[in-house]
Amino acid sequence: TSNETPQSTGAALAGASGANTQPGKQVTIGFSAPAADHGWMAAMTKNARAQAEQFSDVTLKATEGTNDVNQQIAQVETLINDKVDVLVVLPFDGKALTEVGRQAMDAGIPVINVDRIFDTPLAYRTWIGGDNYRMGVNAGNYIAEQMKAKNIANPVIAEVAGIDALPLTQERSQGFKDALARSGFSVGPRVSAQFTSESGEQQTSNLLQGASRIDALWNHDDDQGIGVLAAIENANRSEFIMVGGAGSKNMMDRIKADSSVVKATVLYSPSMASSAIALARLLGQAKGIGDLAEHEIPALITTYSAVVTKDNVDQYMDVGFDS
Amino acid sequence: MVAPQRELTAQQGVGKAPPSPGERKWSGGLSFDVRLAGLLGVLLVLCAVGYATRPDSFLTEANISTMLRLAAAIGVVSVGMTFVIISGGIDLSVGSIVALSSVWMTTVATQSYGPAVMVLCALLVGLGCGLVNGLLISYGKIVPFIATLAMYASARGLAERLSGRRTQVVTETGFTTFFRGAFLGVPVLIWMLALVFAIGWVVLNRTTFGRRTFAVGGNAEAARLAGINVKRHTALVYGIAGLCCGIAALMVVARTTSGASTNGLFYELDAIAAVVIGGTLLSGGRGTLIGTLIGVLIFTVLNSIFTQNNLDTDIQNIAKGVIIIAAVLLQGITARRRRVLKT
Amino acid sequence: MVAPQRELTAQQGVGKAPPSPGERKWSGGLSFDVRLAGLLGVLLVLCAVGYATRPDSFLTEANISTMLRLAAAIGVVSVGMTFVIISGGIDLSVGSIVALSSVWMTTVATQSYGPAVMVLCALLVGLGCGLVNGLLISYGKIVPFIATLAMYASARGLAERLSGRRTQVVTETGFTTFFRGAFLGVPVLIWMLALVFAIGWVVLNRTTFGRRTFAVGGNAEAARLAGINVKRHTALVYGIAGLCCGIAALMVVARTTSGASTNGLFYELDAIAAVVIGGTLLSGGRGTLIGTLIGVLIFTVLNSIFTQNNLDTDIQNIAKGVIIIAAVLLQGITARRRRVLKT
Amino acid sequence: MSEPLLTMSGIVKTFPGVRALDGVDLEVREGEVHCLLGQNGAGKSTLIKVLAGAHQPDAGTITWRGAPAVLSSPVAALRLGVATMYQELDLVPGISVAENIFLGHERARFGFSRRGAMRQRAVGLMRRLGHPEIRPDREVGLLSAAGQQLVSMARALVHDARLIVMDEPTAALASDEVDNLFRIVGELTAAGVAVVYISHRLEEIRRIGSRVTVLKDGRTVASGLPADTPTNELVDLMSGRKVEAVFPVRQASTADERREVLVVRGLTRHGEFRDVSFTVHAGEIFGIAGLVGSGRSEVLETVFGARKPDAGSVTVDGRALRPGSVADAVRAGIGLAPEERKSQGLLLELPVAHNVTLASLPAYSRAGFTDRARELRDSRATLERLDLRPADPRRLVGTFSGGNQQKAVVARWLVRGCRVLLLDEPTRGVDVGARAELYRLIHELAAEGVAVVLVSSEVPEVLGLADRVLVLREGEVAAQRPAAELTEAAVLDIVMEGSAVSEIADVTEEAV
Ligand SMILES: Nc1ncnc2c1ncn2[C@@H]1O[C@H](COP(=O)(O)OP(=O)(O)OP(=O)(O)O)[C@@H](O)[C@H]1O
Ligand SMILES: Nc1ncnc2c1ncn2[C@@H]1O[C@H](COP(=O)(O)OP(=O)(O)OP(=O)(O)O)[C@@H](O)[C@H]1O
Ligand SMILES: [Mg+2]
Ligand SMILES: [Mg+2]
Repeated sequence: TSNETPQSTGAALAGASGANTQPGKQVTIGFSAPAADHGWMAAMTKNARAQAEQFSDVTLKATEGTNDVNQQIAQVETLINDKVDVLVVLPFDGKALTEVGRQAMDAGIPVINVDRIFDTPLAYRTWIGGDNYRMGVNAGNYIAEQMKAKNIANPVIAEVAGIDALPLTQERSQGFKDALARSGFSVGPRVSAQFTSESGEQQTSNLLQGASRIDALWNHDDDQGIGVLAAIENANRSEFIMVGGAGSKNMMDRIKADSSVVKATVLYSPSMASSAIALARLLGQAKGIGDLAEHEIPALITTYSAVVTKDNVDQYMDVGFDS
Repeated sequence: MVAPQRELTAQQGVGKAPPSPGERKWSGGLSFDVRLAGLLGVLLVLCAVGYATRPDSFLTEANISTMLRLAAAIGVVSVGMTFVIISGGIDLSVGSIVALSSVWMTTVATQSYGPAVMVLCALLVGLGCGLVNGLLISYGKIVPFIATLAMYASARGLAERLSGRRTQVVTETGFTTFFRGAFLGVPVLIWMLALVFAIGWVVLNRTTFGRRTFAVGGNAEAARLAGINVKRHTALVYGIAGLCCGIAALMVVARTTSGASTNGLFYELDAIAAVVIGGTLLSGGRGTLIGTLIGVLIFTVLNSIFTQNNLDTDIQNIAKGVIIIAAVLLQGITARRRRVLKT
Repeated sequence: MVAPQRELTAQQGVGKAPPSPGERKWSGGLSFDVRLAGLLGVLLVLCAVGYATRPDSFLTEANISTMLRLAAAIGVVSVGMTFVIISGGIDLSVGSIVALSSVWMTTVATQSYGPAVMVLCALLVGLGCGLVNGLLISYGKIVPFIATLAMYASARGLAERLSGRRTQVVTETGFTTFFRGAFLGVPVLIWMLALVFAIGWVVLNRTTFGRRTFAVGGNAEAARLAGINVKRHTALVYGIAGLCCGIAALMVVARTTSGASTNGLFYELDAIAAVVIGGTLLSGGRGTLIGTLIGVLIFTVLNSIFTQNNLDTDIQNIAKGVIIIAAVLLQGITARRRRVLKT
Repeated sequence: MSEPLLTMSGIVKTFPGVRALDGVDLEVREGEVHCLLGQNGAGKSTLIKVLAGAHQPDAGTITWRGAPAVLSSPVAALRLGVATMYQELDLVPGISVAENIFLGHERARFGFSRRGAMRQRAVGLMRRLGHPEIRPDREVGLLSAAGQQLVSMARALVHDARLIVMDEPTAALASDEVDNLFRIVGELTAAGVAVVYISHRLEEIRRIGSRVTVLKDGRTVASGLPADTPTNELVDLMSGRKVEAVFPVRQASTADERREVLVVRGLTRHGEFRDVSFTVHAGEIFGIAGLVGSGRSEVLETVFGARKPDAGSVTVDGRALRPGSVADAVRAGIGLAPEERKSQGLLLELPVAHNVTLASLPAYSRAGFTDRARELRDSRATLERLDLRPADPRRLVGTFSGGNQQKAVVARWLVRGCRVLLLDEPTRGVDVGARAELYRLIHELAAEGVAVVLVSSEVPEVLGLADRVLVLREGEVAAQRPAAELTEAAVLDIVMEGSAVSEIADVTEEAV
């Protein structure tokens, strides 16, 4: 699908192409996601709503975001009770919501599983999401390249992770570690923040105090990145390069301006929520994706974690989200 | 000479003459109290609003069952919390204990022994953590807030360590089949909730143990001089709270078919809020389990209304605050009106 | 006669005999108290541990300045919280008020008026929210826990609505330059922290308002009978707490160069923990600001040690719990030892 | 006679379910000590709270110096010139003596406390009250009951009031302190200040009273009586029944009086009492007398295991108790009715029935379940026996009048049935009629073979009830004799010997 986006909404939207542009049968889509407690997650919810607005034939039922799996299960159950046509579920914890996903599928409601994957394909019709491991790998590879280019033999590479208790953080960190290891490097000081700018500032301040010299720093999330950058400025440090994560508009602007330590960010775009709604509409109307030869919508769609640098930033500006 | 009776209910009288709430008689038993009636009124109003906005789906059997199953875990935790608060304490660690129990019972090793051991494991872990809280508070003489704050951090840390921060799926189908099943058409979880409440009510209102809990919370020194072993009693009360967390962990695991260190987030706040809305004094010595149950249901119904009416999260938060205040004020007004009518 | 002194410190005596005269010492004013000394001891031990593990970086000027700047916001919030808790209340909404103030002061509209208006805006929003809390509690007669819980939900909801959940970056460089700058070599944030503490101390210990706060918390009925306007006083105390949140919002915005609805998460818990560790009674009527300051520093130093030694989050959590318990027990032991030496 | 200073007429005040005042009239003149008499629960404290502006009356008029007055708040009353010492001390424990005295009308400049000025004034007041050893910076929560009573007094004096109300000020005081209080009252009345004085001790009323008003069930039954009205007549007015003898004649005990039940040997707690030894036999009433602060309560609490002794032993029926263990003491059959009814005795938020059975829960339960019917029945019977009003066991104890609360504390130990019963000031604040009933009950218990230890600040009470008396002075046993060999004057001599000034408030700081 192409990315023709009306910028006014501030959201990255998916267009419909070919016969799919025609309004079809009315589709009610149920949407459930974790609490929109940081920019990326907020952008997911916002994108989903904005995308639904685009279609005259879609009614969106979005529930309150919650980080309590128990509560999210109840919300999905409520949507099932409501007999929505298609469910779009971004679970707080994929494994924990597997059963309710399966319940929906059993009740004949196709489920589009976004990002955090369910435990079994029986619980979803289609999964669309990013690849956290590869995100880490791409960040690691980029940093390794830069280090080699600068001829730094034993670089100190720092990491500011997201919420440590989430599987996605562990996957990102693992990918990062593995990619660095391939070049013979390892992760030095590491802290974990809470995806908020305040925690980013706090953890990074401490990290910088503990490490008098670093050569590179990967920050998992551009939301907390604002705080991470503030901490770096507070400490008057600039001897290293920083790579961001997820791809916020703010970070892309900085990469473009090239006036700070941020040199790149690894995408994990919330545009996947827009795509999920578009897919849900097609599922509800029993249509396929126009440009594909398949009659059916694929079962798994993985978005790609591109590395955005000064050279290609213009190309990605539209998927940058407001952090 | 009076220990200032600062708070009487969720509505209090700052600097008022010792308030004279309704008939100041004991209403721990079945007898219905004006305040509880007000609280029930709030719940009914909320249900009416739910029905008015979504007549097609709100009061359906399916939705009621969903709401009650959602209320089950936090409801059970709130039972334990009611005991703790009546005894004059507070427990910030309930959410973390739920997480730890859920993780421990779903480790591969535990699951290999079958469902009975899983259940036992959750209960023992919960009870154990609760007793550690209790011992630190009673024999270690650490104020409840601090002791349970420490448990709040440690238990969740331990849960993360045990699970390696992975979500552990239940592979033991016997467990899931039973706890996700139904009995006489009513889901097992709802039976459990009802049972825990019933047992809690009997223990609190009909046994020596319950009577002593009120005494310890009302005036620990008087209780001690009346020959009650206040320390042991305090330790046991926290043990009960821990046990309730273990039961709640069973419920969470049954619902999510998995154990994770992120389970039970914010349970402490939700449970304390339900207990306090239900009319139990944070300063101890006074409270009812029926109030707590209604408090839990009020929050559950509120959530369901929000979900069903598709409200934005930010609006929901604002509305939640306003509704809490309105509910408490409403209770106060009905209580006052009733009092006037009576005299 | 006088309300039973059930809790004395973070260490309490459940069902202990009323302490004999020698043990009943407590000092509110400047005079140095055994307990505070114990607390200071804990802080020093932590610093020693930090130095032992990271001799190169821990006690450097840069790290101390970093720690103090990190302590600034939560420290200022804790000053307000100390007033509230001494007056016999509790404030769960501080974190949300910080979030709302930080968002409001960084909206495009506000920033367009320049730094002075931004500062004024943060202070007014904080004060306003605090006064709303205070009015609900004193005149609405809603218990503090519930009233501030409602504000906790509403203020954060409003912050989300105002900001559209975006992190609003400060474009007004005058603001950032000033608040991120230094004066006489000491960062402005640290000056602010010191100033707020100093003013708080004077107000609490040297003015009629401060001394009445102890009276309201120690025995509200006695205060009323003595002719104190307990309701107005209570409302003002929450206003102070709100104002402190506004000041903290300034600090957070200065540090992160942005306002966001996610600011101030968990401040309520951190602030209450610092106040209680610092020896202020949750039941009101007793407490010191110096204890609170040490409490805040203990948590800050603990965090710094953890990050500088690159500990895993799960280990950090476990250790945090254990250290809290150890610290409180240690205080208790030193206090007891000192007492024995004295008699 | 001059125009009355204060006239209250037709005052009505209702609480939910209780008509506490039902048309009370009171007239007070300048410079007189006007005594209020009435049974427990008659409405005395409620009336003075109306006078202090703490309660708003439902009906009635108040006239102050001939002009109608509205006492809408405590401040209004203070402004008018009415200062009040409440029955339940209304002090703030966490702040200093000086701050308590000036609470609500602090000396300040631009909001900053003038601590020096307040401290100075407080020193002057405490000196005037005869207790310069109570320092103004001392925290009030650390003072003894008597010390706190003095602070309350100072607080009433600081206002330069025209009328000072004292609600049972002597309940927590021993005889020497009572003398001190009366000296102050004398000074006040000489200066034209009127005093409204409430007490259940009729002999005090004879000593200082000018006129007497008697309340019964919320109504004035007699007013303006002379203070020397015969006791019978007053008691008659108060209770509507005759109380023949205050101390009943002992019945011959059926128990073996020679059997030693409680043996205390060399009991010591540093700083409180030293080397206290005594023996109590079955069926014996053993009295302990002494000044406030002589350590009587501490001895009882230590015997009961509520405090851990530094040395010495306690034996019950030949079995040594584990030191510092209440559980062991209770198991051995000891019961303690503590001194402070509110902080040590009662659960104010619970019904009387629950309070009464608190110490005997195991006896009222089967397999852990409480037998509520029997509990209610037994406690109602006990309430009626002690004339506790209203005799409704389901009412919350916190809503009862002071004296009735005291009866509830004692009732707890009556239903329990002990081998050894320790009573610490059991009659504090209890009216004359109920007092006689309590004495009869104590005798009955003794007759059943219970060993009773009685602490009381009223020497006649100890002498009238006890078989043997131990006198404590500054924590040491000063004498131990059969009661028959002692008189009130003899006891006071022993008590006062060597201690010209009693140390009420503060032993650690400079005593004068
Ligand atoms: N706050 C209250 N709520 C309900 N009832 C009350 C309250 N205060 C007093 N009463 C009732 O009013 C009546 C009068 O009580 P009051 O305290 O005036 O008696 P009193 O004459 O002072 O007795 P005592 O000699 O025992 O102190 C009692 O029956 C008491 O139970
Ligand atoms: N709150 C207190 N602060 C300081 N010293 C105290 C306090 N209470 C009691 N004491 C001291 O402890 C000892 C015993 O006091 P206590 O008043 O308990 O004796 P008592 O004979 O039982 O008198 P009462 O009849 O008033 O109970 C005395 O030396 C007294 O000065
Ligand atoms: Mg009275
Ligand atoms: Mg005594």
